[in-house]
Amino acid sequence: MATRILRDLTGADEAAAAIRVRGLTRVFGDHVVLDGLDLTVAPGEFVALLGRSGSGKSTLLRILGGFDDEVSGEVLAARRRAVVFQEPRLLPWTRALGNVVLGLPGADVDRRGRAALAEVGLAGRERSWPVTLSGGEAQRVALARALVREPDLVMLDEPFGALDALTRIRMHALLQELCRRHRPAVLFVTHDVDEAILLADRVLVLTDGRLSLDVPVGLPTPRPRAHPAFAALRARLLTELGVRDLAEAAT
Amino acid sequence: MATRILRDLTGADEAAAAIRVRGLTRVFGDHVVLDGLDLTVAPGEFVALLGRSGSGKSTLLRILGGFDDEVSGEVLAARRRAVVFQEPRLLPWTRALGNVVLGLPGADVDRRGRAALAEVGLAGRERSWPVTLSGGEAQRVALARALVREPDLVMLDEPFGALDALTRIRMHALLQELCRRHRPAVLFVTHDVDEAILLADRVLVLTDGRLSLDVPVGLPTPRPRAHPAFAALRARLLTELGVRDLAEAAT
Amino acid sequence: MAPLLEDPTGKRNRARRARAVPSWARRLAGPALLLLGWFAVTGFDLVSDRAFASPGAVLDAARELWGSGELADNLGVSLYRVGWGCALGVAIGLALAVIAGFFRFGEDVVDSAMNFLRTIPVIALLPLIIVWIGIGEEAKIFLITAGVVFPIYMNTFAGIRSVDIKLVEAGRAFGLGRAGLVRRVIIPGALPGFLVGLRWSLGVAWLLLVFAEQVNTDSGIGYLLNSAQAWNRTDIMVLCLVIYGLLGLLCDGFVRLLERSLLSWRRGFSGT
Amino acid sequence: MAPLLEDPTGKRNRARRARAVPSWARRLAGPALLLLGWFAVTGFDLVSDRAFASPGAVLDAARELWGSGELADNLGVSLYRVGWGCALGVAIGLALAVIAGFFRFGEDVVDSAMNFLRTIPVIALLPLIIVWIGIGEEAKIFLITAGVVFPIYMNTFAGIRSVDIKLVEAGRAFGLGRAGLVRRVIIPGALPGFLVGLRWSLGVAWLLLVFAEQVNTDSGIGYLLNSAQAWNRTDIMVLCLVIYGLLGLLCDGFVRLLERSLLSWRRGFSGT
Amino acid sequence: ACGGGDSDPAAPASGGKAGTLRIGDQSKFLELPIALSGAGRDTPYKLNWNNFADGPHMNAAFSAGRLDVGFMGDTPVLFANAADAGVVAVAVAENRVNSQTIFASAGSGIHSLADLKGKRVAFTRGTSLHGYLLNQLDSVGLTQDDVTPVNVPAASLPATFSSGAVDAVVYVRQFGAAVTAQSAGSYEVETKPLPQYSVLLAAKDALADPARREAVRDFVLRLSRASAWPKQNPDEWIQKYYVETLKQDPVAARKYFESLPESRYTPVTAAFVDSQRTQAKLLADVGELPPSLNVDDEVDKAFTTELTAAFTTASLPT
Ligand SMILES: Nc1ncnc2c1ncn2[C@@H]1O[C@H](COP(=O)(O)OP(=O)(O)OP(=O)(O)O)[C@@H](O)[C@H]1O
Ligand SMILES: Nc1ncnc2c1ncn2[C@@H]1O[C@H](COP(=O)(O)OP(=O)(O)OP(=O)(O)O)[C@@H](O)[C@H]1O
Ligand SMILES: [Mg+2]
Ligand SMILES: [Mg+2]
Repeated sequence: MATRILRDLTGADEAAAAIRVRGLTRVFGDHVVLDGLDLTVAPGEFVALLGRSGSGKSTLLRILGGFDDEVSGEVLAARRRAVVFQEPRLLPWTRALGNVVLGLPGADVDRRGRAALAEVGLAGRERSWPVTLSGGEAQRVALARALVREPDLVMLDEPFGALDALTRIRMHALLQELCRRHRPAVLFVTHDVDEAILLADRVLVLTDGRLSLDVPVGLPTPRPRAHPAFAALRARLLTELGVRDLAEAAT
Repeated sequence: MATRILRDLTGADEAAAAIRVRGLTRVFGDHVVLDGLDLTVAPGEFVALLGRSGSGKSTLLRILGGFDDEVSGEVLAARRRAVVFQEPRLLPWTRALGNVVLGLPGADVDRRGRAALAEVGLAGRERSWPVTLSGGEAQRVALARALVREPDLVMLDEPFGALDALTRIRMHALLQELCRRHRPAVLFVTHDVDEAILLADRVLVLTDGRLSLDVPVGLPTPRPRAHPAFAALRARLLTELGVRDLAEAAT
Repeated sequence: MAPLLEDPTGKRNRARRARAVPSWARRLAGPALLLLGWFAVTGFDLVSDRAFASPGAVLDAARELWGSGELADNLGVSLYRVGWGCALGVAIGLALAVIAGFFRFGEDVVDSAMNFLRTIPVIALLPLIIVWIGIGEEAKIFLITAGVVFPIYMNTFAGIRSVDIKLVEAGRAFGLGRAGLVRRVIIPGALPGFLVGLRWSLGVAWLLLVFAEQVNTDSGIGYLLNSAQAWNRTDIMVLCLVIYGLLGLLCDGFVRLLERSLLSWRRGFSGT
Repeated sequence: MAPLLEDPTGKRNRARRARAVPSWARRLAGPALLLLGWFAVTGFDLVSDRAFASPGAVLDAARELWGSGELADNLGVSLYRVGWGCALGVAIGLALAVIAGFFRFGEDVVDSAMNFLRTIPVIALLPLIIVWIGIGEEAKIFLITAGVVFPIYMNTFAGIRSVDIKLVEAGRAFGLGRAGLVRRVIIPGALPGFLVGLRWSLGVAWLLLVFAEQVNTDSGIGYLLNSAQAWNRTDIMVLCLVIYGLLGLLCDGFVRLLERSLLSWRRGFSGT
Repeated sequence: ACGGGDSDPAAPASGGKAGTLRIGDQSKFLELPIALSGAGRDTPYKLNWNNFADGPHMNAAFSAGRLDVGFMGDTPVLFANAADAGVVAVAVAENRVNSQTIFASAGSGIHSLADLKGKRVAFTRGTSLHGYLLNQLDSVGLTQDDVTPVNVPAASLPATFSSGAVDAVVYVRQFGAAVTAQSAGSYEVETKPLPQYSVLLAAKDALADPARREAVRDFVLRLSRASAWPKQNPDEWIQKYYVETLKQDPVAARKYFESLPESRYTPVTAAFVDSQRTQAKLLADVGELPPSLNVDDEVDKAFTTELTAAFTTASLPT
């Protein structure tokens, strides 16, 4: 991973980046959610974002997506970007396939949409209305909607929260496959520390409106959970997240 | 836990129960989601329900909650029951506190509502509109709404899916505390196998419309994750859920 | 410690079974009740035949007018006017609603102007309409169009404003342009509102005939009603009212059909 | 490999700054445009002064009638009638909508009856109203009430039908009874629809004055409009139209205020 | 002094209260002279004025038993009779100058009534304008079928005329300026003066009740006295009626008023019944009235006799 080199560069000159944020502040009423946050994500880099519930992860993604403009600070993000929101946000009046190919130009859109649905395990559900999908199915349609595109930056807000263990493993593989193919930068919000370590090049922790931790993962892929560096990183992240009783949470 | 004894009884005569389901079948179009399912939950019993995405867990809970009547089979559930849906389902036109105390009778409703919000870590957010809550905050309001009641049966559909590790641990404690106090029967849907083992007296796995696995946990509380029986049960459950590569998923 | 059990699916199951009567038949209950009231009011002489004709008299009038072909002719003529008026009015109202709903500047200009114009009695503008449009079919169609535009506009605009901003964001997030956003998100989201407007305006169109058909015509259901009133032929008058009511039911049925196909994605509250 | 960057917050930030003019001022754009059109039409003699008065003539008429106190009197009288008519109509329409929206049997009976009655021209029933209610204030208020009931009913009913079934389920799941469900879920959920109906019916109420004030009155804004037509005073007539328009704007402003306080929980699409 | 017709809670649903006379009026045409002349002072019953926009609306109120007496033009009276509104004519005032007239457009080539043949003529069906047109056509041997009738609501007649859609328009003479001003070169066609009447109607059930019958009789006498007042006090009348009530221009109003001869209420005359018969036939021929309409039903002979005697006693012209 070229993470470290890239980060060194960005400090000095205008190196290529998919996200570049300086001093980003967002206030709701008198509640300062983001407080002068700095963040640079290099093209092709996979960054996981951890943080307590209500710490401002979704707020950051909304700003980067262009859905919140009452901010101060400097914000730059790749023009071609896709977002998977925390809720599936499927258009209820459009069937599953229509939701996947929403806004896609081109001729073989239908075929690509079907393929994406099949990849998330929903072949045959193309014509289902969103209301008839289960929680995890809706989440997977939303995922397919992001994966069928080829953006420079993908932002995912807890995209696997409603998935069972097996489906989750499959989705991990899918996401990694996508990254291998198109090399987009990825900003990945999750609550699962293991998942963050498994997938990301770099893990961030958002606390009190700033990134309180920003560590490269630096493990070989595939990453065995049993690897001592894995356990050490997990412990460090959990501590940062406030989970002190490691015996309880970290096996 | 008196689980085993109660289950023996229910086979024979009309022992006390919080849920009693016989031959429950639910069909959507030509998709048989529940296929002659049998389930008995004793009063005060804590049952975790696992299952693949789309296996019918939410469907079962909807039926038990009384929101789906196009079923065949015999269904009985405690009259006094509360449900935490998979989505928070907060009334958008009612502030957080109003949502928590929704439908509660009595004089000190306000105080109890505030206390419940404080317990889920949302003291001071009583007057927030649901749209201004983060994903995890909304989920916690929904949880508080269930915990503030004293039903005979609580059904929770992935209630902690959007919570970070620390908040999740706190909510576990909260739920266990509630169970100690009022001893409701609990039917708990989750995708986190560890969570199921940690909390439940009995774990069910729903596959192809039936309970393919129904095991008592039988571990002492508190339950150390390092306990060999814990790991064994986890492995068994993961296998049942189709995760074969244990090395990858189960540490 | 033993909780009270119940069958959670039971109550509603029973209710559903009791509702074996098809929906269209159940919907006749309302009109049937009205008919009963009408029989009672005229039968028990609560009102003189001069003021309100009895069902029998109205049936005779219907037979008379149907036999002579007048009724069918008048209905046909009116249908033509209503058809054109509605088609134009719906198109204009929808376009204005999209402009006002989608663009902020559109709202500034269009919405306040529409709210200003909305309360102006269009019939008071009849002299102006005649000066500009004349006294031909166009004037009648214009009058209906003008009446139809407003309910369509108001309801569709409110519908657009009620589209969940989260879905609009989702649309934007996946690269929908303005046109795409309107077509894929705004219009479908405003559809329930639009359909209320449509239902309302189909009714208004027939009502406006009463005024439109005062101008230079000797046919149409509105004309028939006006002449019957002048003559005090309460039988024909009440016949017209009944026809109006039935047209209302028909339009309602039409919009219900539309709803069933266009809003099939929706899971709204449908009563207990 | 270097992706093109942009400031995602930029575009809209700029748009927001450009919109520094307060909303009520921007909303004057529409009426201002209409005024301009009026000046043009009468100024360039596109229509004779006899058919449509010029702004100057109307201002004179306004001064004349305001000076004699007639305008204020007429407005006061009409306001009284509209006030009562709306209050009653809104209450009845709302009650009917809740009955039809909440109970299946209510829908069967009420909704079809309302759809039947809705298209019946209420003015054609004037003779009946006179027989039953007389020619006093009650008759005028009744006429307005009858006109207000329907838009309130239609929009509220549709609003109830659009309440997300998931929220109704949530209400039930937490022990809301029927009354609680209506009060806490159904009514708030139907509120956006109700407000559209309210906006519409406030307009309709003023329109109906034109008919209500044909019988036994020598005051009211509808009476003034009718008489101005009879007297061939186009300046007074156009003055009435302008007053109607302004009343429309006022009612709209009132409903906007209501919306702002009652729908503050809502995040709807609000234009680009 | 008026409005709130039935707001008196003691009034029964129909039949009225013995102590109150419920009068239907249009633009205060009865109320003003009675009030201004003082003829309404010291009545042994209360006067309850009810203002209506037009004859048909007053008809509806008569049908419903909400009025005792009321005033309208002679054409609506026929419609009231056809509608069986339960009224009879008790007094009439002959207007020797017709209140309607006919205008022709510049290029229409209409110079006399006979030239109307084959032309497009705008009027409002079922109103006095219609009756007037039929009478005028009849006077030169034409019927409605000889012209192309264009039916338009009264308020839209000037606009219809100026839009060029018609060659001629029948309109209220008083407001003729509205027509000629909008259409350059238009002019008034020379018409035949016709007998025309303002009619005071009384509800049959009011006459059937002795107390109210007495009140009606008394009221007609007062009305007859009051109807002479405008011509005797032109300045005050023009100001109060034309300027303040009808919002007309004082100069034009004076010119119009001065063109009118005096018109006084008398008991129903034979000439009135004759003119009604003629008009009824004309309207029935074009399908506006049922052919079976009997104009004699319009009059209560006994009351007319009674009233004539009272007029003689009061030395009022009959
Ligand atoms: N529109 C708003 N008005 C007021 N407060 C808001 C608004 N939107 C978000 N907040 C608050 O900002 C904080 C951050 O919210 P955000 O959604 O970014 O949290 P999050 O990190 O995504 O949390 P979670 O993991 O629970 O989804 C929360 O406390 C939330 O209540
Ligand atoms: N109204 C419906 N019409 C058709 N199919 C439906 C409907 N509701 C649910 N289903 C289907 O039934 C199956 C079970 O759905 P359910 O929501 O119970 O799954 P689940 O076990 O809760 O899954 P998840 O873990 O993803 O929430 C799914 O395949 C779903 O698509
Ligand atoms: Mg979030
Ligand atoms: Mg589910």
